Amino acid sequence: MPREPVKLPNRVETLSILAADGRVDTDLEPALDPADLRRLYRTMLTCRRFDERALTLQRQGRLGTYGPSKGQEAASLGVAYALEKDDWLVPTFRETAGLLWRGWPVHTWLLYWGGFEAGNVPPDGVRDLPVSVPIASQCQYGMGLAWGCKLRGAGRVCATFCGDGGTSEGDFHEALNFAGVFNLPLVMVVQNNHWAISVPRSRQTASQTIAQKAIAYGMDGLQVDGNDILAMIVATREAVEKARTGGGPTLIEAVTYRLSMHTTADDPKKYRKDDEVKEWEPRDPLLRFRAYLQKKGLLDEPGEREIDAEIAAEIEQAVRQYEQYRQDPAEFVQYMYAELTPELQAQQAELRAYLERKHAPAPAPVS
Amino acid sequence: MPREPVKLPNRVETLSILAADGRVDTDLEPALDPADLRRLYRTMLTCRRFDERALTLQRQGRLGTYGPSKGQEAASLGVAYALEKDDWLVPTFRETAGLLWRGWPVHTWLLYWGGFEAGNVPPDGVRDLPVSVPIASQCQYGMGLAWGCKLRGAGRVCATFCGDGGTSEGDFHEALNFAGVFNLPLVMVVQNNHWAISVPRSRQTASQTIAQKAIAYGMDGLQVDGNDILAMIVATREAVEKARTGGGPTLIEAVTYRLSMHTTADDPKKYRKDDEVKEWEPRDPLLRFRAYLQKKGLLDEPGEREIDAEIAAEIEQAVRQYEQYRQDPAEFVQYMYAELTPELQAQQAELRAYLERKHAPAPAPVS
Amino acid sequence: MAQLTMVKALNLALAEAMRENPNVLVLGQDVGLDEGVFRVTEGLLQEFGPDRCIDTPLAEAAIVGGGIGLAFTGFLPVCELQFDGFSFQAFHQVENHVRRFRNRTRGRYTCPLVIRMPYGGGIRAVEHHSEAPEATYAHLAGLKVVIPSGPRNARALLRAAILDPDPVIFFEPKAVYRAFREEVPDAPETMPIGKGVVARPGKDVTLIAYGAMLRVALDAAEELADEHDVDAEVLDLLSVSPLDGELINESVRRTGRAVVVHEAPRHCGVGAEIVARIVEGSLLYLEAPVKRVTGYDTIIPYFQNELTYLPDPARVVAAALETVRF
Amino acid sequence: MAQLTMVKALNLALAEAMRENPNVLVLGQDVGLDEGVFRVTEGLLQEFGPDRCIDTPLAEAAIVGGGIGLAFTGFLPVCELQFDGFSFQAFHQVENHVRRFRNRTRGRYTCPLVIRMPYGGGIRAVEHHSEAPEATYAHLAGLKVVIPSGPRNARALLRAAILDPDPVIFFEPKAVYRAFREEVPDAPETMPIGKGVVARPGKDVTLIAYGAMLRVALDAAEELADEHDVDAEVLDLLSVSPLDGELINESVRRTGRAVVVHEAPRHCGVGAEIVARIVEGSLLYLEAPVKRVTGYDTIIPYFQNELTYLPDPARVVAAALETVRF
Ligand SMILES: Cc1ncc(C[n+]2csc(CCOP(=O)(O)OP(=O)(O)O)c2C)c(N)n1
Ligand SMILES: Cc1ncc(C[n+]2csc(CCOP(=O)(O)OP(=O)(O)O)c2C)c(N)n1
Ligand SMILES: [Mg+2]
Ligand SMILES: [Mg+2]
Repeated sequence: MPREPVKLPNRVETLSILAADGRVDTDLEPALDPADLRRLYRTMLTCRRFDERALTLQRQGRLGTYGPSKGQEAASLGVAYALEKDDWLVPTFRETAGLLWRGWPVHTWLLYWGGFEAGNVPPDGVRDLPVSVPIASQCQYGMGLAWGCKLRGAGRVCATFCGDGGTSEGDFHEALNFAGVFNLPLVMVVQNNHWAISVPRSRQTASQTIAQKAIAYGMDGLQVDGNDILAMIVATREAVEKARTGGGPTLIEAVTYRLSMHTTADDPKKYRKDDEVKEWEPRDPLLRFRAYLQKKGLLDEPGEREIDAEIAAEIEQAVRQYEQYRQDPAEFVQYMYAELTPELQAQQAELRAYLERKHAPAPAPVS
Repeated sequence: MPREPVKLPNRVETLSILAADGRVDTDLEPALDPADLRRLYRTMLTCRRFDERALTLQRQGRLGTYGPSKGQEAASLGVAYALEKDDWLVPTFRETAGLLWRGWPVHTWLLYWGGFEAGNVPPDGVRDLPVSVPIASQCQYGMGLAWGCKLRGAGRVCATFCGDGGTSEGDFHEALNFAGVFNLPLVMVVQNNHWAISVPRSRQTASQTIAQKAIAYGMDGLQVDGNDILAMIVATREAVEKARTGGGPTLIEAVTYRLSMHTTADDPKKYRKDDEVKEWEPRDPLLRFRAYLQKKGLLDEPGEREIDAEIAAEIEQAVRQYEQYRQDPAEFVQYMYAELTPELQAQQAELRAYLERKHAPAPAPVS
Repeated sequence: MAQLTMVKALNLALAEAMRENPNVLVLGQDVGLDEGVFRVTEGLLQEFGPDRCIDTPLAEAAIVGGGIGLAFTGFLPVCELQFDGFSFQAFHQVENHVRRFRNRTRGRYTCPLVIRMPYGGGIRAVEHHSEAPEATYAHLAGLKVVIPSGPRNARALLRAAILDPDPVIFFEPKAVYRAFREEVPDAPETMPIGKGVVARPGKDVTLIAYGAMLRVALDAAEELADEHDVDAEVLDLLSVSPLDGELINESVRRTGRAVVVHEAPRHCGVGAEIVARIVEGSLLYLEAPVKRVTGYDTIIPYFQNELTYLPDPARVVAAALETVRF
Repeated sequence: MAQLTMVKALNLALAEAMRENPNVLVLGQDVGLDEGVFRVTEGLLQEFGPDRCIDTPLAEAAIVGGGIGLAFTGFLPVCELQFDGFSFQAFHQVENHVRRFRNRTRGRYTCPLVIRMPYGGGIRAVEHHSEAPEATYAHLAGLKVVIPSGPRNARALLRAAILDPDPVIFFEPKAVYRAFREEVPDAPETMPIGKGVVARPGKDVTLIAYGAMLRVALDAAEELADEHDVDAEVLDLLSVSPLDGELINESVRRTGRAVVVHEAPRHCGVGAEIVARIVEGSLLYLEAPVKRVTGYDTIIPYFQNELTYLPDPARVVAAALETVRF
């Protein structure tokens, strides 16, 4: 006993199936329904097209600050695919692809980035939380959702996302620690896109991988190629299956890259080299997935044209709908409580009077 | 690459030198100056006697709530011994033994538990922080001190303490993560005394050891027998040496046991079995250290009697001094700012007027 | 009917709610086997088991943040924070999420949490165990902030808080926990959150208080009557958000004078809001400036000195006399 | 003399302080290569190197808590929190330690930190980027809370904050960051923390504002003069803790009327404290109730609607006219 290494019962492993060069590890390749594969591709592409469109809208002043998810689509999409409808998903703002899969319409995303609270409301029957802005804060209610799932005993699980930057926050730690102690059905997915605004992954934590942080909580960690949708699906399925059957939480590190700016308010040229971006471009999850489908004979040129046209129409329609959206300007008082307090009723009246005055003639001067 | 274990470059080891049954691992045994060994023993015993006295004073209503450190004396004492005077020490309220070694008088401890802010002021030249009550919050300024040491470049280090319960707080995580990223000369010592009030270590975290949490921060972890002062000294020296020479932080888990109640407000019978306490009693660090000194011929009966008498006198003197302590009741306004704000000056005047009124005749009734 | 301390009354309210609704959960540090450091959760683990009376690891933000997720799965979590002074470890979860989810999602996701915590000074505790942060929470829109003053209203208000569809910060005055017993009816009661009560009717000056300061105000009123022939009305606010402005103004219009009493520091405390409401509602009725008898704008001193800091009847009497003699 | 925006003026103050005193450090998220998300730390990394302009991992409590330790080793840390809405992640460190260390240790350990953060609404940002939490910090004894209104006072006050031996929360109104330029003298200036100024003298009503609301009050004053023949005095408080009660009362005694303007929610906001101070100091001079023109007691709406929420000159004019016509 005097001086011995501690034996660590938890596993920390890496996983990759579909390499950037198109090679597939056929031992690990999941057998997916071709229709699903096509739908997954369509969703990934919708996300990419939406991203491009949102950037344009932002530059035209038709949208607020926008945070792209370019290059990170596979990570959330793979997770979303591996969940069942009644499982929970807790996103950050880089999980657009996964949420599109879950049924969130493009229109809602436009509302969100367009500055309307309505952008936070999932469609009926969709069990996802809206975007969380305070980094890693959502880990806590993600953990709480998993806790609720466990106490309900119906085999539901919760997948929760945060970024590599988010792992530095206390919330990340506390949530994972609770998940470990209560053996919660939580799949914690860290999108390690290598940057937290201008702070590189290497300056975010001295831990060599994010996945190994699992050891601090007595759980398994898996470092997955996050640009490889097959690996993301396999990893999540494994974690979900474990969670569903009482095996507890898993930490998944999805290694990916933020190909675009942090948000439209950001200029990445200030802090990162173009070379690094160039290095990652060929590893783009969309290119890789497309090549995979082509090789499998699931995608040909006419098929692609058709998908392109459908997506373009869908996005166009969403933009129209978004731009026609109107909101009662006094609405923001309405949802503070189930029943407005007397003081808020008075303030709402004040507000309505003010709004009417705004459209009425100016009061007479003091005599 | 498809599926491989992640290689973890950090070490997590256990260390023990002086076993509970008195056996010593002579390969690892440090060569300590006999005078130091005697002083260490005297300090450990002073702490134990102070603990006993404080409990009595509390029961007599002469002290406020008191938190004993019985059974945990070796952990902080070993750390304190391994530090140099100009290093920093950041304690919780279980580090009395270590702080006595650093030069804090018993009197100051009485003031602290007696409800006087003066109990937070270290003697001149002592570079320790006072007790931190909000669990794990001190990890952050401990980390900041290590940061300051590094930026000053004078080879100083900071040893910071928290409990096993404290490892669940976000502050613990954030501080260690910063320490890793900035490669700070921090020795983070977790006193794992197996309980956080009524919550056992096993319910505090699913991680099999506290030491392995180091892996989350890319640092080494060492699980030390915290009731073995020799092991604590060796472990800390190693960590301090590493920190001093630019090797960065270390996480030390001191495995120990809270032999007494959490505080005098606590009744441990509600939540833990006497058997468990009985199991730990023979592992008491004081018994073990005493036996070691006896075996080494450094402690005989007359010597013990002498030490006992000295300690009794020292504590008696401290109690007298404490009970004679008087504080200006308006003093609490004085230290809010370097220079009192106008509003606080007014409030201080209000307060002084009130205090005078209290000792003056009642105002006349309204006519 | 039983004579209960506030601790027992709160315990009763928890047990009742848990019996009635299986979705009510209690979670926090040491709430299980230890039955809470003040014994408010006594017997709950035994009666409801570890899935409904949950001992958590030591992390306030996770207790509250976890509670949010539990609420989304249909539970009604009652989170215990061990002391007011450690509620700040969870403050970001309260500010960022608890108070915002209903509004953020236009009612789709809500946080019907109750966040209970021992509140205020007067029990000779160590630092961070005697804070009075009600203004900090009252300023956060989306929360309700309740502070009972005695066993009976504590039990009724805790029940109301658990039934409330919105998040409630529930401050339990430590100094009242075991200070006295009160008749508490057998049948569950609720009181409306946001409504104060007249604790003592009077006509010369209105003393406005809540929590442990209610006793101080009542004692002052007695002294004012006995020794100064001043008939003070005493209001017990019970909630500081919503604040019962109507009650306050109705009283002050009658008396023309008011003294606000709270143990929190004065600057930007709830007392200031009360003064503002009086000015907005009753300026022309005021015969004297409204006085604030509060904690000082300092850290509450360590316990040897805390009684110097906390408002006492003497300070309230002096302030009331100033308004009467103005 | 140079014509500077507030961003440039703040940047100047930081660079000056860092040049003069090698103990001044800047730390925060993206303050280095990225030069701060608002570019307030432009050029600092280049001039002072990564040991004095420090990019940190993403953890607000560690930025503040680490800053405490740095201060104990003799540094003067200027901590940048990226947005007001994320300052709550560090709130416990501020409440538990930053504001308490001097008092706790009777002056032996002090926290001369400056905690800077972009403040307030009006820049069409996403949720949590438009908060106005000044009352939350002003209520914490031991802190000073400063809110400049323009480039010149921003630079002078940031310098004063860095020189101040006590912790200062420094709110930088985002809406003013690049809104206009002002002459800023070449030589470093300071302004006393805790003192407001008369931004526009007048005799009929006192408009009391700070931060971005100063412009709103000044515009309102102009409209009052031009269209209603009302001569409004406008006060720029610059600090909300300490609060310049003397300045406020001196003015209100002359005008007999006051309107407080702030963008934070009304309930328990700084406006309430200002009303209380006026009542305590000048009740007999008041010709009308003091009005509060503030944010509503809601979450500030997402940006499509934020201008409906934020006080504008029209609301201030209407309130001022009410006091004048009372
Ligand atoms: C608590 C908190 N602090 C700071 C910010 C500002 N901020 C927004 S995104 C971001 C970087 C996040 O990095 P990461 O977690 O890696 O996510 P990514 O943006 O890369 O997806 C920061 C600092 C925030 N939103 N929340
Ligand atoms: C932030 C915070 N939450 C809760 C408490 C109340 N409390 C005091 S000691 C304690 C248990 C601490 O356990 P541990 O860290 O293991 O230290 P130990 O008491 O065993 O030395 C708790 C919950 C506190 N002081 N601070
Ligand atoms: Mg990232
Ligand atoms: Mg412990």
